[in-house]
Amino acid sequence: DDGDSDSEVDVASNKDCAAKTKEARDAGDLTEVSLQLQWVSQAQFAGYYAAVAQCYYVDEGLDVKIVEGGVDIVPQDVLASGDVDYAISWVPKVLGSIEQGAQITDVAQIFERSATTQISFKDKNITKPADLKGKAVGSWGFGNEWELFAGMQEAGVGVGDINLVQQAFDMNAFLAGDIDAAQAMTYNEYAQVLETVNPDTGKLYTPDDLNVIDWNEVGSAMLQDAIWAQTEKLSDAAYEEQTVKFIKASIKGWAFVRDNPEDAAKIVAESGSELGTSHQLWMTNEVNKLLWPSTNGVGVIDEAAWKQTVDIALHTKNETGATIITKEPPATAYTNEYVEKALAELEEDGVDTKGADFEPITVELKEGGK
Amino acid sequence: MREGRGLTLAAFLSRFRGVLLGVLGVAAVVAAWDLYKAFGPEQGVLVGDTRILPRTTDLAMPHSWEMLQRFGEPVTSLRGAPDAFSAVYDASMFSLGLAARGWVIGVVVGLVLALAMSRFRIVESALLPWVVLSQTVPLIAIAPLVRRWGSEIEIGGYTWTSQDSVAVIAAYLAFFPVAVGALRGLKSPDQTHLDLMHALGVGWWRTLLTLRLPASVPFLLPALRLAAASAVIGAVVAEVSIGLKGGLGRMVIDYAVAASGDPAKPWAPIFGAVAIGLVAAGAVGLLGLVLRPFRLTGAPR
Amino acid sequence: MTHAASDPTAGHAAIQVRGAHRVFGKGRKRVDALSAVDLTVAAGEFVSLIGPSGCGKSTLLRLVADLDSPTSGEISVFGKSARQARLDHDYGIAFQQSGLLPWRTVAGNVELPLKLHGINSDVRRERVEELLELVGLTDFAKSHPDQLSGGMQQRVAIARALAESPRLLLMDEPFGALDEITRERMQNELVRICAETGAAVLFVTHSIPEAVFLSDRVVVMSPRPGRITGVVDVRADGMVAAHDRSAGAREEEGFFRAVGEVRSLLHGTPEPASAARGVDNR
Amino acid sequence: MTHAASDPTAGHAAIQVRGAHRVFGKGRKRVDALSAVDLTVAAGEFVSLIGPSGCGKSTLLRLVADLDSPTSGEISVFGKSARQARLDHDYGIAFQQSGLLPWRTVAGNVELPLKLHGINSDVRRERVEELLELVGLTDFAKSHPDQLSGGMQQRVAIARALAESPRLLLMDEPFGALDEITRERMQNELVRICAETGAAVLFVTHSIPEAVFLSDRVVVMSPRPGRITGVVDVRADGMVAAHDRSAGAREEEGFFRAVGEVRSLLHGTPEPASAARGVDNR
Amino acid sequence: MTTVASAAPARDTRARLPITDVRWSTVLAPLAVGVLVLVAWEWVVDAFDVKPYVLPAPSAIWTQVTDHLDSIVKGARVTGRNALIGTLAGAVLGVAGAMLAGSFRFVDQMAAPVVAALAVIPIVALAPVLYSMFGAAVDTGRIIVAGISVAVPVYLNTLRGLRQVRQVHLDLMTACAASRWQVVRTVTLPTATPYVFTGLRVASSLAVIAALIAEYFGGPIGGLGKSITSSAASSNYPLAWAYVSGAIVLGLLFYVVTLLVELWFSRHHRPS
Ligand SMILES: Nc1ncnc2c1ncn2[C@@H]1O[C@H](COP(=O)(O)OP(=O)(O)OP(=O)(O)O)[C@@H](O)[C@H]1O
Ligand SMILES: Nc1ncnc2c1ncn2[C@@H]1O[C@H](COP(=O)(O)OP(=O)(O)OP(=O)(O)O)[C@@H](O)[C@H]1O
Ligand SMILES: Cc1ncc(C[n+]2csc(CCO)c2C)c(N)n1
Ligand SMILES: [Mg+2]
Ligand SMILES: [Mg+2]
Repeated sequence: DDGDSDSEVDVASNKDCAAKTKEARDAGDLTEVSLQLQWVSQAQFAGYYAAVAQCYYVDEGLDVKIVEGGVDIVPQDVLASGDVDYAISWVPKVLGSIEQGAQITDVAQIFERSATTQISFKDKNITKPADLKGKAVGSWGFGNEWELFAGMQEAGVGVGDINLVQQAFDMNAFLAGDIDAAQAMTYNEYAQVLETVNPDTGKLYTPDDLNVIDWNEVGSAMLQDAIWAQTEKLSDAAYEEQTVKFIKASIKGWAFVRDNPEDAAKIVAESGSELGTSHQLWMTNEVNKLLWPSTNGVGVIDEAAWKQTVDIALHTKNETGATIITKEPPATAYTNEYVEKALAELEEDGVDTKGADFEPITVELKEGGK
Repeated sequence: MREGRGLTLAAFLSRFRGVLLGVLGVAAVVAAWDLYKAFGPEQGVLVGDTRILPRTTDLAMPHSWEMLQRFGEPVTSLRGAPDAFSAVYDASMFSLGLAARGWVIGVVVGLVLALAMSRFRIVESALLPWVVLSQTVPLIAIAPLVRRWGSEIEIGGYTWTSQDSVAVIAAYLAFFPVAVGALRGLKSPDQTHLDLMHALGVGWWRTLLTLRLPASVPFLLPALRLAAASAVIGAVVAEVSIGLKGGLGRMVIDYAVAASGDPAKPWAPIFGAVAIGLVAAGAVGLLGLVLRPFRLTGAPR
Repeated sequence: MTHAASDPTAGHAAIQVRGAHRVFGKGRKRVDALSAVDLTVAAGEFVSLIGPSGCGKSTLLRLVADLDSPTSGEISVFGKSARQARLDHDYGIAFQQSGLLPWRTVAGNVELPLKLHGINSDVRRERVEELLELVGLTDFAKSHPDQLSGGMQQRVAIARALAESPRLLLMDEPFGALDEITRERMQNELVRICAETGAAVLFVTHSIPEAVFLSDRVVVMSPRPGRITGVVDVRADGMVAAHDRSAGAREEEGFFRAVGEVRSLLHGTPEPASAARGVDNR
Repeated sequence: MTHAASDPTAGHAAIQVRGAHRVFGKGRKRVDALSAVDLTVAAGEFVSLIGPSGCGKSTLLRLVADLDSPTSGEISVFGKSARQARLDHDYGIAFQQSGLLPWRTVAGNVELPLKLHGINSDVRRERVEELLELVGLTDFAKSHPDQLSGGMQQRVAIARALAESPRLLLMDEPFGALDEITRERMQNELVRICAETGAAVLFVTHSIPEAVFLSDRVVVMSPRPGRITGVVDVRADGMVAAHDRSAGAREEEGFFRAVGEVRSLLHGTPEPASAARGVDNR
Repeated sequence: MTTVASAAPARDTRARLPITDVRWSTVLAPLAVGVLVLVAWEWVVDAFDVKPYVLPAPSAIWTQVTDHLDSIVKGARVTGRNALIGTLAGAVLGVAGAMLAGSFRFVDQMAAPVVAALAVIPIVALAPVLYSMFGAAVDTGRIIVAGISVAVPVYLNTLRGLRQVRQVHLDLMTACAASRWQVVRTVTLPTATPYVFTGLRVASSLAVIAALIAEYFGGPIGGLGKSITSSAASSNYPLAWAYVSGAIVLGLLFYVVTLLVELWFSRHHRPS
């Protein structure tokens, strides 16, 4: 491990690919491409890691370097400033940046569904947004809070009506009862709770102990992980072509994750993720549920969903009374042009890009995610 | 000076009294921790609504031996995963390396500033307030900026890496005590000594080398030690901030995810940070041994 | 070790101060540290400056050493400007606080002037040996200053002042920090050393017996403005030239006569009214 | 302001030291700071201790003040143990560094002993006024020590030592840090104050003229081990009792005779060979 | 055991304020530098069309400051309250601990490694576990973090101050047969006070930073730290820097207030 967040994915599990990559690199056949993640390495980004490990990028002539994120890293700004070629970020977070002058475009909406939920213990009786009133409600901030606020606003609960608490990386505040309803990604924090021993029973918590408010069901879900590209460079044919190739290989990676969740989890772990094995697999499986089955093919931006996201971004107020954006985003904010090309090519190659008969696996979480 | 055998233990005790008491002090803290955990109320001690003593649940306060034990266990259940001790050790060394780079940069910058300020009064009045002000800027706010600006830099074949950013951020904390301490040190020589140099017709540079630098050592050493501790803190904060892989900062983020199921785990990087902080400060302390003659006061016997 | 013979500037007085004024501050804070001071020190002569605190003794000495410049008036050292004399290393200087560098050994302190002036190390070693012999500290060459007593430190400082065999020594209360018994011993030493080197000395002190015992002439000063109020020629009181005195000189009649003279010159100036109520004029 | 008349312990000597030993350290580091010291100071008597550095002057004074205890031997103050005398506030003490508390005003420093002993504030104020009058610092009551000259600081320290009208004053080189001219003035003051209060004084000094000028008797000590080598009765040399002297006493013949006697007692003890080469024995 | 004493009158040996003689240049020079830097900064951003996510222009930041002054002040109040309570608690703890360590050598030696460890713990590592221990929905964790960052320098400085007590003063107290408590009140504490303040001065702006960084890791919403991250997360860098300037001003405020308290205190004890 060279200890650098600009680290390359070092995949030992696939010897063939490692050799192939080296060969192609030495021959000078590859174009260097960098991808900025939104957070540190974990199965949330399994598709991209798999695409590297399975040589899908190399097959497209791309030498992809995955750059991890951090607490203070704003992927869309790293992209807008030209430090990387593509970035993964949530649409609501980027809409604000676009209004601030970042010229970037959503070229593939990888996650179709939102993974953000608000969870609470059964005894708190919080089953719908209206129940949050007067409660200690956790949120991470950093742009992760808008679905919560939108859901509450819909139900007539203002930000001032709750005791809003900044949530840490861990779920201890929730478990200790400091927070009544905590924000939880289905693929991460929800699992963290289920990996913890319930002191009352001596066994792990189960889904039966929890009430979950799912923003997809409430109707305030917003679009999450998408691949973003630099708007200006999209007028450059080479970059356009490269974008198609990048999307194509990425989706192929995600298809691999769908079909081989165990292997995918292992690939991510080998990329340096410190998460426990069962936790990693859980995350892989949950992330799969966000993509598959896909309505229009993975990556296609659904206009209704986009509109819902923009609407919420325009009208939801946070604790200071601000909204994400004050005016409609420019037309360049998203395009299906490249993803459709990529899907067509994948179709030709016989890759299933809809996963209509996708069935999630069952993952047993171990204590501490081990 | 012949001593009976019976005396050796007493002599040993008196010589290592400081060390023994130090160990005892740490033991007392550990004992207090476990005793409180054993007998303190589950929800801690509250005065009104304010909790003044912590909760004693396993989640809030793992047993001290669990934290220790945790070091012997593998980090993940992945085959070939290193035990937590070696993981923390590696991360600590990585962070220590970055802190050392930051320290060196900070020391150089601090010294240059101090030299300029001690040479020209106007530079001192113009810069010193800003040097003080610089330390009121929250580190986390500048970390992403440093990374962003750094990525614009490309000198020759060298491209800026995130490691460089971390080192620079560590230097941002480290330069301050050095600048202030060295300034005081450089201005510390007695008028008598300065008069002597003048009477000998010696210029500024020779005076600097013969008098001011040696005279600044007693001020510089504590400053360098403080800078070492600051550099470690800066490096860890910066790692958290920009998510740099390999060090303790990143380990804080990674292990936090396991905090609920494995409450002892997040303590590992804390111990690592304390250890390298002490190592860094101690290493600079060794420098003090080398420079011992310069710490003499010259007061007559 | 006397140099006058081979010196082109021989014949000049060691120090010549003419109409020197030195004013510090301005407006209400103006202090006339020195006013219309005239003073000549002949080559090889030992002259002491004495007077209450603040009368400008140090200021005068610093003007001669070119550590400060006069507001008006002229100062020449061996016929050159004070600045030129400083750059030519024409004088050696010793201060009240011995001013040794604590991190250098005794030898290192003594050789400092030589080293700074680029004398090569063999010559330096030899000279340092000679000097330490002179001040009786050969055995302490490798000690650090804080291992020495105050008196020994002062001897090191004197050795350092003598390092370049200057024909003029400037000393600002070099024994001020010593107890009286050590001090008397140091005075005896200084007489011996001056006799051996034949240097002229300008010596600042607060002590009447010290001034009288050491000097050919004692210059008495008074403050506000700092000026010379009188000069006592100790030789005229029947004592031998300063270089030739022995410890016993302190018991001679001429000594007591000169002490009395200096004391009355010092206290004779009518004191301000407040002094009677006990406000001393430091 | 003398108290002897109304005092039950009157008739006792102020200080009686019998066979006092004080040893510091052990093994190779053992120092015999005091060895077999006998000394009696009568009530109202002024006795000076003089001797080279390290001869045990301060140690002896500290034993009397009960700031330290003898290894063997007996010390009584006004017939009581030193400890009892301290607890009874039987003495006042003044140190070389005046030892004023810099954060208290002059008045605050002077009243400190009274305050510590719970004297009420009206009485305190009156007494402080009296004392400041005595030392001539009435106008400086509200000043802080760092605004005073060294001489004035020492006067404050003396006033503090006198605060409880002790019949015994212990003074450890109180004028050591002053220049000679200020020092002579302070000596004159001290003579006057002692005459007014009639207290006995044990006075440590390095200065021969000071000891002679101030004292009824001068006790000469020598080091390693610290012991008394002689006592000079100044009155026997033809001077009046210490309390009755004037500044002019310094010009009297008896003064010079006593100075000579003390000097020869001090230097007369054969010095170690090294001293001739200039190693002073501090 | 030397008789060599400086001829200077008994100087107040206590640590001095960092205010030497105030001249025009000491006020004007830093202001000139500040103005120069601001102007150059504005010019660079303008001339090279620097994007706000690289470097926002001072004018843009200023606009945000004026637009969001309410919210900045509100945030500063929250963060400042935590820092203030932490500072006070830390100072009391530091002084009390130092007095204990000053009176009993074994306490000092036992505490040494613990204090050294506390001095090098990064807040980022400590904050999360403190939230677990003391609760994440309250400010306690933040206050403790601020308290620790104050207590350590105050402890170390006070201890140093206590060691400056001069032997003469102790001798004087013995000679006056003063009680233990009288010694503490008349000599020990006054000697150490300026050192306490030196420690406080160093620590005061640290407390603000500590309280602010702790906000990154949880706790009630409303402080400056949280506002900085929210604005930065939505790429509103001028606003983020407006909050950062709020934090800087708050840190300076703490510094200046401790300085003034120190001045007042030394005045109170020593009218010049
Ligand atoms: N650098 C200076 N700035 C302002 N005033 C000064 C300076 N140096 C000396 N003075 C003033 O000049 C006067 C003479 O000072 P000087 O040091 O020559 O006296 P001195 O005779 O050496 O006294 P002492 O015996 O105390 O050393 C004093 O009033 C002093 O305050
Ligand atoms: N606390 C102590 N521990 C060890 N040795 C001591 C101590 N106090 C005094 N001594 C030693 O005892 C001897 C006498 O010391 P003392 O201070 O009484 O001398 P003094 O005559 O007062 O000297 P000075 O004139 O320098 O004040 C010295 O050799 C000194 O080193
Ligand atoms: C400061 C900070 N705290 C917590 C999270 C947690 N979090 C929220 S969403 C998500 C999945 C990745 O986007 C994760 C890990 C964060 N991102 N930033
Ligand atoms: Mg002078
Ligand atoms: Mg003594």
